[in-house]
Amino acid sequence: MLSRRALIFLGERLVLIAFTAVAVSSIVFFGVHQLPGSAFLSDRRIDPAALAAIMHHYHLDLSLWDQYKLFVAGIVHGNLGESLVNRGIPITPLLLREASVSLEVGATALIFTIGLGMVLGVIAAIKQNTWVDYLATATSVIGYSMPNFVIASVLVLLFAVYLYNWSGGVLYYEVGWEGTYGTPGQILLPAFALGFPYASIVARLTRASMLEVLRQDYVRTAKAKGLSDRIVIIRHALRNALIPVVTILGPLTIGIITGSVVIENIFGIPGLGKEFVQSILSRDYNIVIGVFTFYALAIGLANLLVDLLYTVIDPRIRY
Amino acid sequence: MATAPGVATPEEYVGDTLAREQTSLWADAWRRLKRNRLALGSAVFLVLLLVVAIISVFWTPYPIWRQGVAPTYQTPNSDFLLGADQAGRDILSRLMVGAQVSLEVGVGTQIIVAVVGVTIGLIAGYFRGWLDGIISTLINIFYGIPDLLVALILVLILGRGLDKIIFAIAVTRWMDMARLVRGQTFSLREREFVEAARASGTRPNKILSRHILPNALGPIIVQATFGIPQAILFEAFLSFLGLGVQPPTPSWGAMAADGFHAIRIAPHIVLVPAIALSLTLMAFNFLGDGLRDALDPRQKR
Amino acid sequence: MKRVPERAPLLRAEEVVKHFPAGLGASVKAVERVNFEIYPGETVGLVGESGCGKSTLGRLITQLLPVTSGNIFFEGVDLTKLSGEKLRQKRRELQMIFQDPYSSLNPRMTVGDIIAEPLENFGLLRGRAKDKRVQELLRIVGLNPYFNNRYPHEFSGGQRQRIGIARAIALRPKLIVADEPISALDVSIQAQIINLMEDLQKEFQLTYLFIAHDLSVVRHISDRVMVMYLGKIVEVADSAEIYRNPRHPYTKALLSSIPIPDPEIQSKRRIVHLSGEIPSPVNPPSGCRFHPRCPIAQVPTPCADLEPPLEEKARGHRAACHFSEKVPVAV
Amino acid sequence: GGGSTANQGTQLAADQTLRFPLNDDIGSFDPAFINAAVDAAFAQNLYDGLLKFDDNLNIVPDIAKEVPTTSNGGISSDGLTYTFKLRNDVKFSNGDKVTAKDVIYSWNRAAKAQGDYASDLDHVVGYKDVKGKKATTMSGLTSSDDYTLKVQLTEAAGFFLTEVAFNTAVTGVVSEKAVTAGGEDTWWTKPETLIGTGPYKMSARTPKQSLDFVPVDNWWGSPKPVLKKIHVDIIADLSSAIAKYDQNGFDNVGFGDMNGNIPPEDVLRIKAGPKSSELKFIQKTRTTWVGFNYEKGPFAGTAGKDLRKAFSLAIDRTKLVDVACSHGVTCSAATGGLISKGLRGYLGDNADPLAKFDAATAKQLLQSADPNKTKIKGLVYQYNPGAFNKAIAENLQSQWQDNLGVKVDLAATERQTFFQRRTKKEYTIFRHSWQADYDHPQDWFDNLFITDAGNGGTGYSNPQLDALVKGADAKKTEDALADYKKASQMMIDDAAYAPLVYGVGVFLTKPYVKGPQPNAFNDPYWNELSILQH
Amino acid sequence: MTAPVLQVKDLKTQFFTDDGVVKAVDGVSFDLHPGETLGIVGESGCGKSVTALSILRLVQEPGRITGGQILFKGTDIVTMPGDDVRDIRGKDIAMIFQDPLSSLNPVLKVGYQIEEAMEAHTKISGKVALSRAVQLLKQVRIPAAESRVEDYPHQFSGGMRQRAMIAMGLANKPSILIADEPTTALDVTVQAQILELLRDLNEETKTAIILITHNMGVVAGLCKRVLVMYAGRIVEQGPVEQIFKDPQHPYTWSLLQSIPRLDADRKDRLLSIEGLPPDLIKPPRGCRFHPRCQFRIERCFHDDPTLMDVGPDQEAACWVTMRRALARDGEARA
Ligand SMILES: Nc1ncnc2c1ncn2[C@@H]1O[C@H](COP(=O)(O)OP(=O)(O)OP(=O)(O)O)[C@@H](O)[C@H]1O
Ligand SMILES: Nc1ncnc2c1ncn2[C@@H]1O[C@H](COP(=O)(O)OP(=O)(O)OP(=O)(O)O)[C@@H](O)[C@H]1O
Ligand SMILES: [Mg+2]
Ligand SMILES: [Mg+2]
Repeated sequence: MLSRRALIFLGERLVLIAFTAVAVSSIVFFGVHQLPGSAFLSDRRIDPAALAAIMHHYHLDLSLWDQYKLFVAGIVHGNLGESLVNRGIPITPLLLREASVSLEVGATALIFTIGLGMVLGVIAAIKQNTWVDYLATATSVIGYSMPNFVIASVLVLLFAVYLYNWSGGVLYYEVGWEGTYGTPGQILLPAFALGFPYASIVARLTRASMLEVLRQDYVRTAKAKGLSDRIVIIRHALRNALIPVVTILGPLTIGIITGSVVIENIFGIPGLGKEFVQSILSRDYNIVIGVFTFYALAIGLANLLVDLLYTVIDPRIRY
Repeated sequence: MATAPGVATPEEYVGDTLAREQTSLWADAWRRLKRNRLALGSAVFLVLLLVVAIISVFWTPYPIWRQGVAPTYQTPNSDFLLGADQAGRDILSRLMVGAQVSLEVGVGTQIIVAVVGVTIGLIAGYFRGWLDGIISTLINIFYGIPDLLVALILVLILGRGLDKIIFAIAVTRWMDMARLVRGQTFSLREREFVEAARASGTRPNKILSRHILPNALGPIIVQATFGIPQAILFEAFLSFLGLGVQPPTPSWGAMAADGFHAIRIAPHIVLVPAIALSLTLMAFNFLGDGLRDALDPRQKR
Repeated sequence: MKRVPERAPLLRAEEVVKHFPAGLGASVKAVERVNFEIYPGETVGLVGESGCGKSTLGRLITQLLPVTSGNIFFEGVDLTKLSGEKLRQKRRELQMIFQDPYSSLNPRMTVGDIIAEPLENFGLLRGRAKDKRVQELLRIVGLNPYFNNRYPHEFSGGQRQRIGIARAIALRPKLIVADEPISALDVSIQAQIINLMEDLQKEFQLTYLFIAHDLSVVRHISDRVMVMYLGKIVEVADSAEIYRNPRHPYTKALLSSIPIPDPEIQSKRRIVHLSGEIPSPVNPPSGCRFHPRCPIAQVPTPCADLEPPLEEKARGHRAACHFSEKVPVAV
Repeated sequence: GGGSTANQGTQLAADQTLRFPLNDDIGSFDPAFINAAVDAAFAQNLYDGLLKFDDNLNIVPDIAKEVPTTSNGGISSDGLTYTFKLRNDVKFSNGDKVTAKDVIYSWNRAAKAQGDYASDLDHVVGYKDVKGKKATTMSGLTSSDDYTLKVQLTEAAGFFLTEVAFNTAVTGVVSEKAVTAGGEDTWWTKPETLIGTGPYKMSARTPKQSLDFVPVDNWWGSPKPVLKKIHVDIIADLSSAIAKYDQNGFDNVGFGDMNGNIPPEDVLRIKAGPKSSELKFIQKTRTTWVGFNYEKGPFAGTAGKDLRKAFSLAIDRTKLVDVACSHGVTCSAATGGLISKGLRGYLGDNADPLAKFDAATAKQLLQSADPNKTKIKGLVYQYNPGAFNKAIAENLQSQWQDNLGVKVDLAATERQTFFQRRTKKEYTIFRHSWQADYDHPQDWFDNLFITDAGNGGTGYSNPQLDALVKGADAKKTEDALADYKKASQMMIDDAAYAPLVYGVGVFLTKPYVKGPQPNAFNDPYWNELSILQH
Repeated sequence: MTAPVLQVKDLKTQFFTDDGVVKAVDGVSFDLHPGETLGIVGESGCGKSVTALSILRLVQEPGRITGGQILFKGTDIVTMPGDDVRDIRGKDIAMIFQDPLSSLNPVLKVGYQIEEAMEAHTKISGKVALSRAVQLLKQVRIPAAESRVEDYPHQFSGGMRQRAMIAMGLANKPSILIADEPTTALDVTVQAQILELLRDLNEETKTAIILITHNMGVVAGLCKRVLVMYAGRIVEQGPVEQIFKDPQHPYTWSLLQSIPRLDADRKDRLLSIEGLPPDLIKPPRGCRFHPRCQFRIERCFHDDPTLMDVGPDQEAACWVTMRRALARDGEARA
């Protein structure tokens, strides 16, 4: 099905994504080394010789430029080095696992975001200026006006505490994660907290885009053909309304990534977001750089996906 | 020939009958905005918030730093309208000063963003070519990284303080404005009135300042209005992660974060700043919506 | 009817080419090796189908776009060699009227400021003198002079077009390029603008390049008509002559397609059918660019591989066709 | 020790799994590198040394047959030679027998590795050469046979046995075979090569997510392990972990050095609720105080003494613990000197005059030392973030303003930066704290108070104190205590610090967990715990 | 004469905007007979499109039909239930619009959009629908129709898109085809082809056509009868020959005089209609054209004329009429 041209396009894009990931991680590499403090400081005695030995072990005694060369050499082999704080842990498998966890939650959030957002948006657009519209619009403004930590804490309060007390411990949301991937039930709440603000943004965008499309001439044409309203909306309006919505998938991914930093901490999810905060606070440079590399990859892939989706939705776009 | 009142007649000049009554576009926008109750209500709320923030510079019911003015975790009562926090400080006082912080962050960031974004956007959009190439690449790179996390690293590098937070947020938020202005400039540049100005020998700086900027101002204002809640949200996020302004200066995010663990025994400590934050963000968003509808009559219904 | 004066041309275009990049190394060949002159005081009409390069040519002449190659001499000075301040100074003599009366006026400026801008750019008048001049210009184009502090959106399309004209004549230019100045206007308003332009021409000895896709309007206002097809000028002639005696099959087809508001005539007319659609300017056909649609073309030779030169077929009548004598006469 | 509540019955539960959370992964299980209490909490179940502390912090034999004393001939009369007799039934978890050679290997390896605690061995003859890379083995370590180990010291050290007993770092015995097989740096990360002599071994590890331990079959020591599995989840936010505990997802919160991290709000909540009996408060060996820059600034040297004192007297520690420690539950006012309550060297309750609250005197002292308040203008109290540190900082600020009329700004600087800057003595007034490694005053004085102590950060220097401590260090512990107390008194006289609080550890334990309570230093050994039916 | 297939009686359509009520169509009446070609001309904004949209009840918010009747084969579309209107749309009355690019859905294949028009009204298999679509495309003279059904609108040229729109309109063999400025966006050469196509289709299928345009020439070429609209009203109507030869309303007359003609000799000056088209929120009192009329008399200022017979089958709404006005001018000149 893929034409040669499409394959070339895909290849080029993948190379570009890899390049961006290296570029971003390079910037972060030099950035984090500017951070004051180091991973090896604590309120314990700091023997200069011992410190030097550790620094040497992690090549931190080399010039930044030499370290960078080592880093790039490692990264092309997919090796992101070793944790500075939790000694002996190779970073790549660690982050791969954590990325898969974040992806699990993030993807659930994304599905949820897009699903709920579109439904709300479409309903609001169709029922424009009715109470349904106002309700949906109000929900969405509230949604993106609430910081996700607020949403998350309220959810925890409701489902882990009040529900537990109310049902006498029968029904409740189990805080903390079982194993690597959690149970579907455990994913749902964080995914909701993560996705809700963005679902609101999607809803608002869908509504606007839907209203715009409903004004278009071809919708009028479809009506003039005698098609029913349902078919006009589903077949003619929705798909066109989707085009601008797809655009924000890129920013959405970034939003969900940053959101996960808070959400994963609150819900105790062993993903990249939690890792990011911990590692940056403990100056675990290698992990910080690694996390950013993963993020750059994720964002690049999301943008690629958006572009591919475009071609599916909009036949005018060809690469 | 008698002319009936209210009836148009041809006169000496074709231009005697105007197509519309005299209004400047701004007055027109204001008229539309006034009809939007939600936006107007939000504007009133924000003005009140500003007043509260200004008052808080000079007076608060209790000093924001003083602990033990009330029992710890005091729930709201007549002496402490919004209760007291985990250190027995008056939440209302802290909330007032928090408004100040939020507004400073929101507006301060947007001022930097506007100056930087507009300049860059105008340059890229008007001169195009390699300059635009570089700027666009830069914008795309910034779009490819998680902004908040970069802001977080920046705050860590720069150290705490309101100014540094404002700077860090601005550094990661200028692209929206730059991209908007670039796009506006791009399309305005193609508009015939700009061509007409060029054709009549107008110099580039004047084209930018007289023709392009004033026409892009509407979207710029809207963008800035939407940028403010974003910046406030960023600050709340940083504060929540413990990287906000220095205590005891309260920011709403920090207040929520401090009280976070108390949510099960004294939810008001989290909920009060969270609600204040949400309301403010909501007001800015509603106002932004209103401004956009008012400044872009195409969306008018 | 005005005769073409035997004087030095005001403007001469020599081998003017404009290509726009179209990605992947391709380019839109919008204007391809075009030659023509415009003499002082005349009105030259430029017609052709949408996308044939009329506007591009107009913008090249006013130097709003740089040429890809070729020269444009204005009063003997090669505009394509000028840049910066020198070019800016030349703009005093070269003005433009635009198609869209809505987008050609800055909505954030008052009408007075819009008209005064060209004057300010060259530091010609200041203060009250400037205001007086602006009011005078408004009066000249038939608008109430006291509306100078109104905003464009308060005016109707026709009125706005008058404002555009006032701006164009503010500097007393020698040549005005009018790019479809009436096609966006209501039918009932079009005549107003045409009449105004004719009046102004007489009063200020203006020279017009009048771009339109409506041959009947062009014929009405122009002394000479140039017909463009896919980036090339295919025929140039006196406006009465071109109607009476078209020497290019494209011109002929164009003429026959224009509906005449008379049911009796219209029902008897025979339309010259052009097969197919206008080809893409990215890959124009070889030889004569018109040959794939031409009813009299001889393919492959000469039409498909030999580009016909634009040559004199009769006195003052040039056409680019291998078989111009075969083009049927009259409508 | 002994089980806390046995009303649930005394039958053992079928599922002998102990589950508790950590808020971050462990740093290392390599005794040569272990430097954190959390790591030690696990290592004590994985490794043994020659000696160990029992539940009441007494030094008892572990691999050694007995604790060496002068009377049993284990310690030479000059205090320079220690002889340890080893048990001959000790086995590694892979079944290999443990001999004196393994001990020597482990100690030498630790000295060579130069981890944070390597200096515990610095009195052993030859240590300096190993440290200076001139030798790879310490000449002071010898074995006459497989079960006798002789240690030569360079000078007498009364705290040496304490250091030996502190076996989770440095002196823990590791298997050379396993280290070689698993790699010097990585052997301990994999269950196959993490070989020790302790009752438990690691069965699974997912970095930064979970740790699992199972008992060693036919373990040589006693009591024999009952718990069949220890499962540890890493949950960054302890509040979430406590919620999970409430939902019976954990049996304990507090083990693994988490006892200082439990949010006071949760403590208050549980304390007021029906499960208050599940809360245990254990006095911990952590002291927090305000440090002053002794080298420059308004508090420097003898000239700054009054000012230092003023700042200390202006603190009402009852109020402090009220706000910062959930009404004094999670910490207590430090009124007996810097060496924490419960440790040797503690001066006794209310024995520290610096801990008095006396706003009037404080104001007076300030008035005489700095009448125009010019010296203390723009004072910034530095601390590293964290709920506890922040609460203390904000309270100090409030109190200094109210009681002293001095406006002190606060500056939180991230942990890593904070230590760096503090060590460079960049701060004027700052948070300082110390958690004892082992129960000996030497740990405090040598690390913190003598001139140029590695972790002082203040620049405090008192030659008399230095001399006194040096002498005391060489003495036997019982004999040295008086000297250390005298040294403490010197610091009080110098008003070298403003004492704040002693840490209290908070443990949440389900009633069905049977076994001894944690002590000031350690969690109970896992092999002493069991799960009752519930 | 056969019974009219469509009768519009005193149609009023208004837009309730923030600025006021736009009386876009204000009392329009006309009949359409089977197979007839009716032209509606008038300048921009005079209510042509709204009239057309009203017939199919496609006027969008904030617009509403506020009065009158639209009788299709005797039943009133204005009061019909929504589902019945939907049955009529595209089946009995089809409509094509000005901009063929924006009127076709960019994300659906052209063929599919034509099939859809059929499937909305008849139950047919996809295969049959497809072959019908190909056939229709052939009927509107699209070359290689078999392969072009698979194309998307953007792959068509402007003229082909409009042909596709016409094919879609013809899909259910409607009795009326409303074409709202079908050629305005096209080049003259293409316009000529489309007009010819419409003429042929009218002869072949006997579909009645309402052609809306502002180009007098276009009407002249295609229509038998013409309505001239001004400011929401019909100001003149009659057979095409009659109106063009002998227009009675000054507006019609001026319009014809103000456009340059290819066939006539070049004049020095065109006749121009001064002033602006009126604002439909507050139209002038009296005759709506009087502010711009050069023949107005006192009565025009306050009396609103209705359509009156001014010739055989010709009606005009004017107190003066050109016959009298020109005579008067002749007198004055003499
Ligand atoms: N800035 C540009 N970049 C790329 N292509 C352009 C640009 N401007 C014009 N073109 C292309 O050049 C060709 C000629 O365009 P031009 O606008 O000159 O046509 P025109 O004859 O004025 O058409 P119209 O009657 O529609 O105004 C077209 O194919 C157009 O797409
Ligand atoms: N959605 C709308 N809201 C408000 N007014 C409208 C709307 N649609 C049309 N109108 C008004 O109705 C009047 C008639 O419009 P209509 O579209 O019928 O004109 P037209 O004769 O078709 O003009 P054109 O030649 O420009 O297509 C205009 O004055 C217009 O302003
Ligand atoms: Mg053009
Ligand atoms: Mg219309």
